[in-house]
Amino acid sequence: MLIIRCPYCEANRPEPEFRHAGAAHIVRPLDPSATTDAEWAEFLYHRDNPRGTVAERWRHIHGCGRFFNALRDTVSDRILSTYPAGQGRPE
Amino acid sequence: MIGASRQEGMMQRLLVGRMFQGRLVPDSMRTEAGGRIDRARDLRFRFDGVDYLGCEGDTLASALLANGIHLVGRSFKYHRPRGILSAGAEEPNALVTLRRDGGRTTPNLRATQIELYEGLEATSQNRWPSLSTDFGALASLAAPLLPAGFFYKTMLGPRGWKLWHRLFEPLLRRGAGLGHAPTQPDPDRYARYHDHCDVLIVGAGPAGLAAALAAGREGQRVILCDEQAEPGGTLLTEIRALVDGIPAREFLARSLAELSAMPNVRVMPRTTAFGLYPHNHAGLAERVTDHLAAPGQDLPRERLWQIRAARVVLATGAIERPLLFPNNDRPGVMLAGAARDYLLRYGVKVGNHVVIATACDSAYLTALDLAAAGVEVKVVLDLRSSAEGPLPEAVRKAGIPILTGGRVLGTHLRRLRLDSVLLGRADGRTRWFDCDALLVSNGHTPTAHLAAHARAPMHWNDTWGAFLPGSIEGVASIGACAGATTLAEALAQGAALFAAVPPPVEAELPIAPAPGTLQGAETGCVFVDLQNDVTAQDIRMAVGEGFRSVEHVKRYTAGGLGTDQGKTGNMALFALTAAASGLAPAQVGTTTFRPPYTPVTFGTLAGPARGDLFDPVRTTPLHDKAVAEAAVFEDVGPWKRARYFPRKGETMHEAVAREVAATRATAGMFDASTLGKIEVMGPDAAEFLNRLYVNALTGLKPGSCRYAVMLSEAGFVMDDGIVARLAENHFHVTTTTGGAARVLHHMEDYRQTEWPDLRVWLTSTTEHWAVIALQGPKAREILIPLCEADISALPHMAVRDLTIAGAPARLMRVSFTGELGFEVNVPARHAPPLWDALRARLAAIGGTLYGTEAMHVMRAEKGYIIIGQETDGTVTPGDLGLPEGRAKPDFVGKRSLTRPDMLLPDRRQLVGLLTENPAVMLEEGAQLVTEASPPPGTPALGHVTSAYHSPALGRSIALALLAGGRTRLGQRLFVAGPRGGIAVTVAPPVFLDPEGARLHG
Amino acid sequence: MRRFSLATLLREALRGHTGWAPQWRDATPKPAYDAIIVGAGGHGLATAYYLAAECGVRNVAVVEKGWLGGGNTARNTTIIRSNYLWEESEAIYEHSLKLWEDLSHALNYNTMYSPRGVMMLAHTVHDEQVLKRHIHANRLAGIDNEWLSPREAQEFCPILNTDPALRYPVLGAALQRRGGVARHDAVAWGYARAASALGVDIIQNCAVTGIRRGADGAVQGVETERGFIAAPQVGVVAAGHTSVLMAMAGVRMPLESFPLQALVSEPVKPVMPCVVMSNTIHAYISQSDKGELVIGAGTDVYTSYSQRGGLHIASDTLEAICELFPTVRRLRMLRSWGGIVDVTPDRSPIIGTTPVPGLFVNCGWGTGGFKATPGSGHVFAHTIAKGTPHPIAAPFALDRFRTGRLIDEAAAAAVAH
Amino acid sequence: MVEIMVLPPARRMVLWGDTAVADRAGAAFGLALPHQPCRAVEAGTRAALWLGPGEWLLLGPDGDDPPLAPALADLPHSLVEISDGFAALALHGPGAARALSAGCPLDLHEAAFPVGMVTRTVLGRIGITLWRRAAAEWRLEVPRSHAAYAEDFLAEATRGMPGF
Ligand SMILES: Cc1cc2nc3c(=O)[nH]c(=O)nc-3n(C[C@H](O)[C@H](O)[C@H](O)COP(=O)(O)OP(=O)(O)OC[C@H]3O[C@@H](n4cnc5c(N)ncnc54)[C@H](O)[C@@H]3O)c2cc1C
Ligand SMILES: NC(=O)c1ccc[n+]([C@@H]2O[C@H](COP(=O)([O-])OP(=O)(O)OC[C@H]3O[C@@H](n4cnc5c(N)ncnc54)[C@H](O)[C@@H]3O)[C@@H](O)[C@H]2O)c1
Ligand SMILES: Cc1cc2nc3c(=O)[nH]c(=O)nc-3n(C[C@H](O)[C@H](O)[C@H](O)COP(=O)(O)O)c2cc1C
Ligand SMILES: [Zn+2]
Repeated sequence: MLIIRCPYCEANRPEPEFRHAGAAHIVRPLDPSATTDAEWAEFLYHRDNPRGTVAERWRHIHGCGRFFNALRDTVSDRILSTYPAGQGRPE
Repeated sequence: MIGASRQEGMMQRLLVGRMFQGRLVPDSMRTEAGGRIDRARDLRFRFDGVDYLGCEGDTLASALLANGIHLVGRSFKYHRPRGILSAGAEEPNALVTLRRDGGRTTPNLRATQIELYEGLEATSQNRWPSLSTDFGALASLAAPLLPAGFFYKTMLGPRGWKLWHRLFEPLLRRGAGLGHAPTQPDPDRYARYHDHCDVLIVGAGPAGLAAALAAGREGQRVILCDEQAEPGGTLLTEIRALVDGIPAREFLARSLAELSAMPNVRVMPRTTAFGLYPHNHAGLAERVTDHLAAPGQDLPRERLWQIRAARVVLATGAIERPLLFPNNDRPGVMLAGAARDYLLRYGVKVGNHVVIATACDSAYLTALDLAAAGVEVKVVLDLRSSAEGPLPEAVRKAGIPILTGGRVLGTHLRRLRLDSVLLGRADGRTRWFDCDALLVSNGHTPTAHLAAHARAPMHWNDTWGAFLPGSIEGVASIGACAGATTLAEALAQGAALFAAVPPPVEAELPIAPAPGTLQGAETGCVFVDLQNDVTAQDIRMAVGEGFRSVEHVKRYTAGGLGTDQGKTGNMALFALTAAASGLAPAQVGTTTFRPPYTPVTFGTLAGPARGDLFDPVRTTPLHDKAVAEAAVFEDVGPWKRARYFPRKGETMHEAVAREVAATRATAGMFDASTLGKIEVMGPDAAEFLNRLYVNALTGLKPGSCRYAVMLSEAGFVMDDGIVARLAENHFHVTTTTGGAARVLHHMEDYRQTEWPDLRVWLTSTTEHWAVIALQGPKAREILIPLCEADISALPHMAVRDLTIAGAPARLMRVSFTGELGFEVNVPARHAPPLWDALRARLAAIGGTLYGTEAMHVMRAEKGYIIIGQETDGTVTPGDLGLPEGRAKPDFVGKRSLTRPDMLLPDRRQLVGLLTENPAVMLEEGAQLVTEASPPPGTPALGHVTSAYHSPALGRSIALALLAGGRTRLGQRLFVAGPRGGIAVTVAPPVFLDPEGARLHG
Repeated sequence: MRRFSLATLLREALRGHTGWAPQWRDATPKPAYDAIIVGAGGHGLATAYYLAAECGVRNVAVVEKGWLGGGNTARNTTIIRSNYLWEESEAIYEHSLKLWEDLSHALNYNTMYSPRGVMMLAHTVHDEQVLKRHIHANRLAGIDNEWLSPREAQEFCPILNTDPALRYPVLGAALQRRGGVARHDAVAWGYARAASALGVDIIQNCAVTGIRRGADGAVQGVETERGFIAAPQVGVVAAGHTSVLMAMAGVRMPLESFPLQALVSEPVKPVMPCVVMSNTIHAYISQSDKGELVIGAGTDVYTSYSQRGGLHIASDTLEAICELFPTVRRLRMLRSWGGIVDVTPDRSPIIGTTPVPGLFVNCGWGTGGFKATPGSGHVFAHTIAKGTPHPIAAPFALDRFRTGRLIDEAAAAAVAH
Repeated sequence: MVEIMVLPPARRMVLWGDTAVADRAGAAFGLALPHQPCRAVEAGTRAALWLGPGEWLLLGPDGDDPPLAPALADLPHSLVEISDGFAALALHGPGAARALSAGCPLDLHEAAFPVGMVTRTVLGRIGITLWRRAAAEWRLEVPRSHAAYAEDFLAEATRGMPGF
């Protein structure tokens, strides 16, 4: 059970309050109809799935309800930082 | 301790002894005094049908030893007789089954950890018919044929005979397991709690105590847990040292008193930290009642504590290792430290004439203390080439001979108990020593389990002959488990963590753990894993066969797989693996440590989650009404929904036929409260919904509703419902019962992360509104008089807020039955009275209540889909014949609808099916083919999604997903079945009133 | 390869078991091979075996970063069945099941395949519909799968609680009698031994660190901890680590890696005669021949390569197990562990070619690929040898995520295990 | 040690909007809506609970009808009544936090969960809104159909509960 800092509640909260929502910074094409099938498949399905730092989305569903992003090391499961949705990936 | 009560105890003991016809002299091995047991409180217990006496404070193991019993179990594979090796959690041999009443039977418990209580009843395991006469021991005779992994090489039989499964596996399975699982459900309760602290300290030995005192005095929130009944660890047997100027055991008592007076510190005995999980989340199992003869009514048997600690301090000590020598597994062979524990904690002499063999200094303490208690210590054999220093000197001074550089060469058994040992001296001479116990030590392995769970690095340490845990963020190891060798060091490390000054230690005999010289005997039965009967030869053989990684050796030999997880044996397994492959132990490493540290009861982990607490049951505000009408319920997700309302003697089929017929003839009433409801508000609400649903919603007029379909971004139908526009900026959206949470989450996802610029907000109103569906030609007639507004002209797909039967209601004219119908939303509290009012009017005109089953039939007659029945996550709106939103520029899922596969003509499309024989009902899930008797492997054209008897048509109907279905209308196909195909004709999916005359009536 | 048999065992017993030869050669890498398989799990080893045994490609190396069979092959709950929903899945899992039936003999290694029956429980009307749909589909495909009433289910597994008052009562079950379990480690070892005997080099403790491509984009070989190894054909069979390896070749995969946990109880005398699965309440259980109950738990919600996970995953599963089998509540969890499963969007594997010439991939088996080990290795070997997908593998092409021709077993509510 | 009570029905409204909405609503509601995360503000019989950024739960006695809608009419916002969607439970007594800890993984120590804090969280298998009104007094807002579970869960948690 991870402990995750919600940037909106400004507190560390236990994993059961959250819902994981997949990789972060996957941009939905502005005009999907202009994408090729391959590009659309990239958007829908293809993921970095890195062994190392991943940027991922969480929603504090049993809390403030907000989606936000986290940087997490997928080897140690350590969370390096969390930040609001819409903000770029921190260095 | 000795006094009047002691005398009483002895009197009683004598009485009992006579009662058992003098079969055993009670407590014959109990010392006259000493130990931490309550000698005044005799406890009667039974082992393998024989009654014995022990004392309050005993473990089952100490009580058996006090009665001179060493033989307590049989090993897994060869059924070798086994005794008690240790005094704690590491015990591999002494496993028993405890019986209480009824379902309270527990197998595989370690006698060394079972606290004695009055009436305790234990039986030995894995033997038949008895411990002393065990036919399973015949396996020993075949031992040469049963080396590690023998079954991989044989037991196959001729090809095609399947002899493994038919013959050999059943044979092998007879030997499986140790104890028997209970046959009755467990009547006990289990509890679970979460907790948080600044510092979790595992292990209440000197290191843990020092840390707790320091952290506690600093005001930190501290939890200190110890698996044992009495905290103290090695302090419990520390009889020589002065700590802070007072005897160590007094220091312990004083420390515990101080800790218990601190409100910020909690000391939890009988509590095992069994696992350390990511982010300093620790699992603790507390034994609450197992030590009680009569557990109270309310107390749970065990509690699971899930602790989140800012800092975890591991002070778990070290586990002594046995020596390797031929027949090192005999009852009577015991760890030297355990013998000392039995003496000093339980007042038990493990033998009268003992031999000690050690590769480590600490066993000298055992020699000294046993000798002082009157035990004859015949000799101390030190495997090291010399024995110098204060401890050996003290032993010599006590008149005990020491042999250095020697080896243990064998043991002899008489009446299933060790009676002599063969020692070899450095000069090659050998000699048998008569003895009733052989006490061994091969150094200690730091208890690094929890550190390893947390993925702390492990460093090889030559002095210990073991791996020591390094530290990682938030997790510190201190004391013996981190390599401390003295009491002073252990205390100092504990204090140092919190920058405190440790208490001074005086007059301590130094204890230096021995290096891990593991005597690798070449021949004979040298047991490395006592429980699973893994021998040194098995390990050499495994390595020889190419199993070079310790992980391979473990899996090939089963070494370390037992209930003790190799606590005493694993280091030897690693070292022997290393030796056999010509590597250093550091190169070979360890196998992976995994939770739990010691086994944890399933019930403890499952906690109170049983029955209705297993998963919440959700009921609607009208549930009691349905119960009163004798409804039969079905589970739909977490909800209980009324499936049908049988009248006396009716089958489901009859009830459903009646409900459908009455609804279509007059009117029916249905509890639709489980539907998900979401209030969508804000200036951009229409735009938002328009982007989420396939259907065009921006143009929807206030006061109107529209059926709408929601897709996943992959283009598959995810949910459907009614979108009702109440006002320009205000929508009421319904979802399927099962989809409510999913849809809201999906909407929030897009609202927050894709279109944060839209001014729109979502609020779930699922539970606020109860929904009564009123359907049928007379629905309006029933409703009108209750409405405080004129609804007679309300058209199909209109919505109004108005007062109905005094309740603020949201009325929608919608239909899932194909009839003129309404769904009345009222705040939950108003639902029961409204139900009553409608029920009365309904009864008067011959209407009916109907349940989900009739609802399904009626919607199928109309060709309306059910999410999860006509859809399965692979179905597009086009497949269902629903609008595909082609005119809209974009909506969620639209782009996916133009992927090549989505445009194929052979996609499975929704159709109706009519059996040639109208009486024949199809089975849902049945497969569609072109031939009556297709050969196996024939691809299916589709499958039946729904099948019912249609009262309206007076025949069976079905919906199906069929490849290119809409081009096959009128075709004759077959539904494959075990008794041949059933002929069907493909029809449009709408069976009733395709023009919607009834709907708009 | 020296044949294993009772006679060999007897002979060795007389010699004190000192004459056993290594079951496989612990090879050091040669500079070049005809084909390299990355990952010595069951699938990788099976691929190498079938390449050598059936496709005449013997100059093969299996390169493994740790010890062979130490990935998910070592950590799964060993449930084997073929009663999947879609024809594509039925084909590959049934192909595999047929191979299981003869595998011990083919490899001369007792993989302890035990067709003791896999029972999948229905707890709701919806479950019943879903399971019956499977039964119908399987029957058409010639795959055994039958419906059991609650009473029949209880007869098949006497400790199953079929009390209708349960929170999730057992409304029936789908039973595949040919389904069962096998000894996971033996599968890896048996394939390794047989492949090694045919000349395959199994190179352990040798992580692949790069995939080298030529100017034409085609694969040239792999960089490893022990140097470069050349090969015109490379098959990546690395389960949870597939994304990492494919990224080395510049290919981004439709995969996410999650920790999946399992646990065992202390060993007890046999009480569980078959395999029982409940997808609705997440309980998967069988009993090994040694006596421990083998229980499959769930995945953690987040991606991870840590091979561990949260405590609540195990406790959630045990809640369900104790509800279904109330007599096991007093048994104790002996060990729990995690594996890393690579999950595709449609929960079906990816087998075949990649955009990189010479590079093949076999992955995405997620929570349910152990049962496919022989079949997967078999069709993948043929795919590599021919350069084009084996007909059974063809539907599982990577390209399906572009075309939308998904094989969505999860959507059909059949959680794979 | 713990008393569990079902509280009478209440007026519940969920308000969404920006600061201007909050200010206007506060004026109409008679108390300043909290902007600090996870805080509740009480005045008389009314309370405003921060649920998330720009989202509040407004509580009043049953039948309470503050003039919010007119006050907010010209501002983009969402105001939705959910009175009957929830049931409220009160927990009193020194053991209340321990009872909650059976199903709530939050740190309920007063230092971490002070009086006046409110948050949505979980209790066993359900979601709740948890508000500490005094050191030993908690209010739970539970979805109506989960109320029975919550009560049973807490009752079970208090059986044989440890005294710490
Ligand atoms: C807990 C659990 C329970 C399961 N239960 C079942 C079940 O009941 N039934 C079922 O059918 N399936 C089950 N599965 C799934 C099944 O285990 C897997 O699908 C299957 O074992 C995958 O086999 P594999 O050979 O592809 O992968 P693996 O056995 O994981 O082999 C992949 C190998 O690749 C190696 N590798 C990775 N990176 C590199 C590199 N850079 N260089 C070299 N080598 C590398 C790894 O070390 C590993 O040995 C379960 C899985 C888990 C984790
Ligand atoms: N004889 C030797 O050579 C030798 C070896 C090691 C240590 N020592 C001595 O032991 C002392 C070390 O003290 P210490 O405090 O490090 O260890 P300790 O052995 O005194 O205390 C450890 C305590 O932790 C408990 N424990 C272990 N794992 C646990 C778990 N998972 N959950 C709950 N409780 C658990 C044990 O039951 C024990 O009570 C020193 O005095 C040192 O000299 C001697
Ligand atoms: C089917 C099966 C049965 C197992 N039985 C046991 C067992 O009886 N005892 C044990 O300690 N571990 C058992 N394990 C677990 C392994 O010890 C080990 O945890 C697992 O292979 C994962 O490897 P790791 O823990 O070394 O990472 C079993 C594993 C599987 C897959
Ligand atoms: Zn939050």
